[in-house]
Amino acid sequence: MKTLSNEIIADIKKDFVYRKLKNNERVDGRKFDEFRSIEIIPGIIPRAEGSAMVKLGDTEVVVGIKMQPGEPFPDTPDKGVIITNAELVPLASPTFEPGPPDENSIELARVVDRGIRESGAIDLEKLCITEGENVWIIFIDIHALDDDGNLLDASSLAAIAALMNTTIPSEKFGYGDDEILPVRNIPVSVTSLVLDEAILVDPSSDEEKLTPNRVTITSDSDDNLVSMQKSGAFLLSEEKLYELVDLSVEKARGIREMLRDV
Amino acid sequence: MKTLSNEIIADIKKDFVYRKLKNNERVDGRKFDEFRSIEIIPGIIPRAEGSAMVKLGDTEVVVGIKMQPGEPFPDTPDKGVIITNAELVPLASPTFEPGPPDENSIELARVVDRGIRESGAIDLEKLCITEGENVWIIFIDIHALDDDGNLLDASSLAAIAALMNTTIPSEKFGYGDDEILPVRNIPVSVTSLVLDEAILVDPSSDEEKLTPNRVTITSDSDDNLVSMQKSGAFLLSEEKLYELVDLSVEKARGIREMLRDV
Amino acid sequence: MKTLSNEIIADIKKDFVYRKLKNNERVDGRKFDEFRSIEIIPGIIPRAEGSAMVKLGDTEVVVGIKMQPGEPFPDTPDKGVIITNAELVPLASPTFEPGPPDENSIELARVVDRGIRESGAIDLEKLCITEGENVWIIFIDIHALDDDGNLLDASSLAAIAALMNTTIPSEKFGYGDDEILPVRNIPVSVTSLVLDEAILVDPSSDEEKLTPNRVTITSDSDDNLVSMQKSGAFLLSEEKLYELVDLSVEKARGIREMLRDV
Amino acid sequence: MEENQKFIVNGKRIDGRKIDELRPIKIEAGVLKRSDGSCYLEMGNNKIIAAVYGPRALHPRHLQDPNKAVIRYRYNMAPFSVEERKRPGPDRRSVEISKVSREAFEPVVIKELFPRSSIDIFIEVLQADAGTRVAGLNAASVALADAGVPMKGMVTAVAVGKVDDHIVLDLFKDEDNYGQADIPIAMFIRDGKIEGITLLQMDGQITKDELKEAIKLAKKGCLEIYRLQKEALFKRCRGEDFVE
Amino acid sequence: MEENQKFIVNGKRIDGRKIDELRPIKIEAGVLKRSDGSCYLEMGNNKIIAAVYGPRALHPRHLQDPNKAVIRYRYNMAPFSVEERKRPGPDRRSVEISKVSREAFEPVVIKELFPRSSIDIFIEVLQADAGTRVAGLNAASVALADAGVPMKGMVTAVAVGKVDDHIVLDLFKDEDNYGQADIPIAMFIRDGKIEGITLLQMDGQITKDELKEAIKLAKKGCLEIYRLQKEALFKRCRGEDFVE
Amino acid sequence: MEENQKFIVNGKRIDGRKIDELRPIKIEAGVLKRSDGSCYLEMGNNKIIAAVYGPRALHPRHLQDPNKAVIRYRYNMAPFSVEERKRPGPDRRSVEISKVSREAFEPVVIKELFPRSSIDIFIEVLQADAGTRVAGLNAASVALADAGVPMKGMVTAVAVGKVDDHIVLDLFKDEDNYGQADIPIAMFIRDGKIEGITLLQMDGQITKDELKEAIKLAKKGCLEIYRLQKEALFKRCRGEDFVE
Repeated sequence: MKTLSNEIIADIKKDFVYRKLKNNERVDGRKFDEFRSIEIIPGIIPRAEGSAMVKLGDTEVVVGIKMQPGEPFPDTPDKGVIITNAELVPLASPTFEPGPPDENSIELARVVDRGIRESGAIDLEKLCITEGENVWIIFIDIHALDDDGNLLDASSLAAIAALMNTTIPSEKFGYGDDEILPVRNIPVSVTSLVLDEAILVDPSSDEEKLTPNRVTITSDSDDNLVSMQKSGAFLLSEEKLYELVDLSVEKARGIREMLRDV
Repeated sequence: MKTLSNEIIADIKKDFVYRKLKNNERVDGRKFDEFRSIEIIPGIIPRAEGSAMVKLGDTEVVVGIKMQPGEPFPDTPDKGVIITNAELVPLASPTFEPGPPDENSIELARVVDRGIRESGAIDLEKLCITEGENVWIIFIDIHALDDDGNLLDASSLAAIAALMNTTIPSEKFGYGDDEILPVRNIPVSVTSLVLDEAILVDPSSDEEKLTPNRVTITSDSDDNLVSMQKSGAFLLSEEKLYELVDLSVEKARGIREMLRDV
Repeated sequence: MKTLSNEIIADIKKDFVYRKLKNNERVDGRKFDEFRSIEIIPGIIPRAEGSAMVKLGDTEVVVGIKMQPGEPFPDTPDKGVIITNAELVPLASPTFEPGPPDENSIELARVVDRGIRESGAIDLEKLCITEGENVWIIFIDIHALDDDGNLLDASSLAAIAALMNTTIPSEKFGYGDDEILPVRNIPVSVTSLVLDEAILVDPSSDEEKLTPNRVTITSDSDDNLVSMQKSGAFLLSEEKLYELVDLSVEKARGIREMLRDV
Repeated sequence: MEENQKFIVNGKRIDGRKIDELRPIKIEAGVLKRSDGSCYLEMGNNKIIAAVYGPRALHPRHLQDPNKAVIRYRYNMAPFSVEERKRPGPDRRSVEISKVSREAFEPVVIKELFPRSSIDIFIEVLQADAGTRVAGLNAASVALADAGVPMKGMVTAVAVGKVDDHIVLDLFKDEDNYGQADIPIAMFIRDGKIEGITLLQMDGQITKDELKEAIKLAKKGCLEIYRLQKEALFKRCRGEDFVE
Repeated sequence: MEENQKFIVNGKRIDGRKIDELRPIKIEAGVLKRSDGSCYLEMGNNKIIAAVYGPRALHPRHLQDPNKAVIRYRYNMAPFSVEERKRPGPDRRSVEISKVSREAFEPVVIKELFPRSSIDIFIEVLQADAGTRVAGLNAASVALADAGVPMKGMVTAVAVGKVDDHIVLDLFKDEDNYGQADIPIAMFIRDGKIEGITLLQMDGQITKDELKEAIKLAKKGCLEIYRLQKEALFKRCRGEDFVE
Repeated sequence: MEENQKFIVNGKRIDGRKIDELRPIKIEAGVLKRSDGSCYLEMGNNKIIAAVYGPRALHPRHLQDPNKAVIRYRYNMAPFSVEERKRPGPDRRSVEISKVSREAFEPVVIKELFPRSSIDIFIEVLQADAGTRVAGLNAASVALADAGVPMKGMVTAVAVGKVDDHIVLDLFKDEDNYGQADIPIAMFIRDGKIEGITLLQMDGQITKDELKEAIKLAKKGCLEIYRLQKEALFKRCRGEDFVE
């Protein structure tokens, strides 16, 4: 039975993490504005239309892209459809439960989706097959494998990496030759924990145990903000927000370079 | 914490209501066969195809009508379709729970539906667009806002008022000009609580707390009975039934006049 | 209140059944390799396309067959579709709960389905109406009425008996004259309880209470094995498996004769 | 079946019955082994099985009533019981039927004897031919008696309706589908005497006078069915075997 | 509405408003009888009802927090509130909105006073016209005050956005659908002073400078709405009747 | 792939393997941080991750067994793991696989040491290529050992089947789809010795003699896989890093 002792250990650890922060140290030695090591492995699921695994420290996420023809939405008859879904399967964390997506996985999927959608990364008009009848549907499925914190950035990174790696399976459905899915913008999300006066970029699960308060800011290749999400029960000051914006845009630039180099 | 005291207050109130009734008085001063004040506000949701709010004393219900083309049922290929749905959202009463419709909201929706359907209020054959392929589907959505008793009559009243106020959105779907939805009969339901020997028309929530036993009788513009529903765990005598029929038909006439004057 | 005493009685009974077995006796006097009396009543639901009731001792199952045109699977555009579903309705046993199928009813339906499918009992290519567009869908609905043990064999028996009794309702759907559904093979499943060293064919519910460990082997008209399923938490030796195979094939032959004579 | 076809010609209905005649009824008690009480019932082409479990301890506890038994009623149609295959599981119609059927038994079963327990009534419609809810009630009544559940009397039910402007007893499918009104009624009968209405629904178009006529017919029908229910229970007591 | 239509001509928006002008707002507190607090709110063509139940005992027990009240927030759209009928029940969008809205009230409600209890906030959107989540927050705030739930201040919310390269206040439907960015913001206001941002979302494309401009506009808008919230509560205290 | 294509030509299979040859297998233990034990496994083009949590306290309490641990097994396919996108969540197939897989471990795990607790085994199929359930069992076995869950031995599994009238080892996708029989088998292996069959399913058409041949092949295959499982665990003990 590991549970009782686990709880005590968890409390001690939480305390330890907190006291370190008060001394301006992160428990894993990082600077407050430092990401963990990032590894991007594209094409990890060769049989999907596109895929990528991202490791953010010990956090691991796989995103697979499937594409199939289907009906457009009635109000956008000439545009393809993106459907983003996240499964926080219980394999990835002791706190995840089997069952339909809860509010956390829904929020995660929707924030990832907005980054991709609003940056115009995918030109949805290019995904129209027959206007009003048949368009390409892109399924972006986020599959968490190991949640050591900041699943959101790992997921949005894996999503855009997977899209950059996607082939439209035209042949399979009789629409001519397969083509590379064109990606015209690279949105990158940066999530920071907000704890008292501190801002902790790319929080680890140890840090997330201290507080659920965080802000995600996604910016695009031109440093535009394309999506923001305050999450958690706290008051955010205007100054802190602008600080987060500057930090997020700058961090995103670096990550975007990594993506381009993959 | 309001709950404990609330329970005691509830018990005292129940007792009070009951003792009053034994003295042939209703707690709000009404006669046994008297409805509360009725207010019908048509067109409250201008963007719906039809709508009405009904206030029955403090009970408030909104019904919205949406129409869209769809497939007919295989056994009635030349007829439109009516789908009636009730959401007893937890906003409306401390006893309503979020979640899929329970047996009470299903019963409510089905009794309202039967009144409209069996009275022939809507000529379903007029709602056929292409036989066997395409007909108008009328969604009657009942949305309870405040349940101070007798949601059923408030709902059926709001439903027929909303239908009398409905425009077929032909233009939006490319079927020519918009038209008024013809309503050729006005069904009115009358619900009475049956408590010992007493019959209480249009029960308030205070009265409903005494017993769930009630009978709903819906009659049409020609005083025909078009729907009846005994609800609750009690034995109903034949004599009581006929008494209820007479009462319900008479009360319905008055309410029907109100509807015509709206 | 029957429950407490029931539990004690159940324990005593279980003990009794077990001690009998140790003496090489089954509680109902059967030999270890003996089925209970089998009664097959075809056509019990005349309005279904096919049907049969099977009584295996006190176990009772009804299977009804419905057929309707529908879309083929994309990877088998020229083949009909079989959908097998089991409802272990709470009427049939004090241990069944209302609600969506649990793992036991899913396993039951899938094992029955595999027997029929793998034996080639139904020539799915004959059920093609228009390739890629329209094929016959056969719904095999297993409805348990009384679970006195070995629902699986009763269900698979009722399923094949119902199919042997099925008429394709072509006329109803405008595809010419009704025809008999051709059945070209008769799969028969034989389920045995494995308890210590003993093999108990066709276990009763009293016997099933001793252990969930069982093996189902389905063989076809040519004595081929077409489906096997080990179910329960136990180690099966190779020798025991071959013993079960021989026994199952032999028992199946006898039951197949009964089916042919119905 | 055409909508404007005549349903009643020379006082006879399409299926040959008179206006006040029941369809053939077959009732057998005690047909299932696992349940505490059961009944198989045919009413025309309806084929119904009812089973009763209980009184038995009710779990989880928060569902219990400390003062009396909780009655639960589940009306269910087999997927193959109707013309077009029905998806398994409860739909809105069966939820409503289960509710009013449960309520029909509430005032009849002596629940006070069994606090904290449940009495579970399960109805399976194997083949449907109009009037399944009343057939279910009749079967449930016999199954409850077979289970030894103490009741103040029997619940007996029948549908009456209006076709071709006539009030008729016990509608069959075509009359139900194309008729002018359908009125399922359940009566509480004690010692052969009707004591009150315990279930009443109606849809269609009738006048008050027609309703009176309908209820008169229903009472006649219920008393006939009541005799058959008693007979089935009597047979069961005598230990006669269930013969298909 | 065409995508390349001009939204702003001569400093005026399609609906005649100036860039920094709110839609007409109507707020009424205490409109429902059964709930402990309630509010009806119109903001442009949005029609919203909010109700608050509690603090009340929370069941089942395992959901309780022994140290403070649990806030629950349910944002729901009526099926007829939108152009194409919405299927009843929560969808992914309303789950997310409910989450961030609940979080917006967490730091404002004094939960510590009510251990083991819940404060339930229900929002029903009767007609939707962009900005329903912020309209819901405004209504919820008034309903909480009407219910007497102790708060450190008010939550007041508005959406700002970008259309035709202009930052504008309080988008209506067409601006939301075809505009360049949408930023719902909720402020915590105490004694007429903005103390911080309690909800912030954004989608679209803006620069940091535009964000600053947007937040400036949002603050202006929130202070105006705050006045109307106070007014509605003041009327309610004076016992003025609810007039439709 | 055509149905009447030859699967075996000159003793070689389409993918170049011999009849009794396994696909390339890669096993790595301890690949995840959060779980108590884990394993990444490739078997042909199957890509599988297994994680084990526990023994840990089981909630809610009514699920506990006072005498031993409860094993729970969840086999799940990622939506992108198959040709046509799979809807997330359990379908009937994965429910059945989870059941028989759980049962395969029941007699092997020493559950009596951990009353009232659960041992949760999670399998995620990231890419599927026939034989996912046996690949999952192999990965689960390693993950259990990695978690330090006491077992009487290892569970090792392989599918055997019939194609072109030959009994072959370890079917890949085309052989599975168009072959004549598929037999997933799991063996309980202790100290390198096969002690019994712990999972057995079959569909297709085979004779008893073919079954014997199949089981012989399965034993051969399982012993090979067993060696690789041990090796992976050995590497893990030596503390070698996980190298992708």
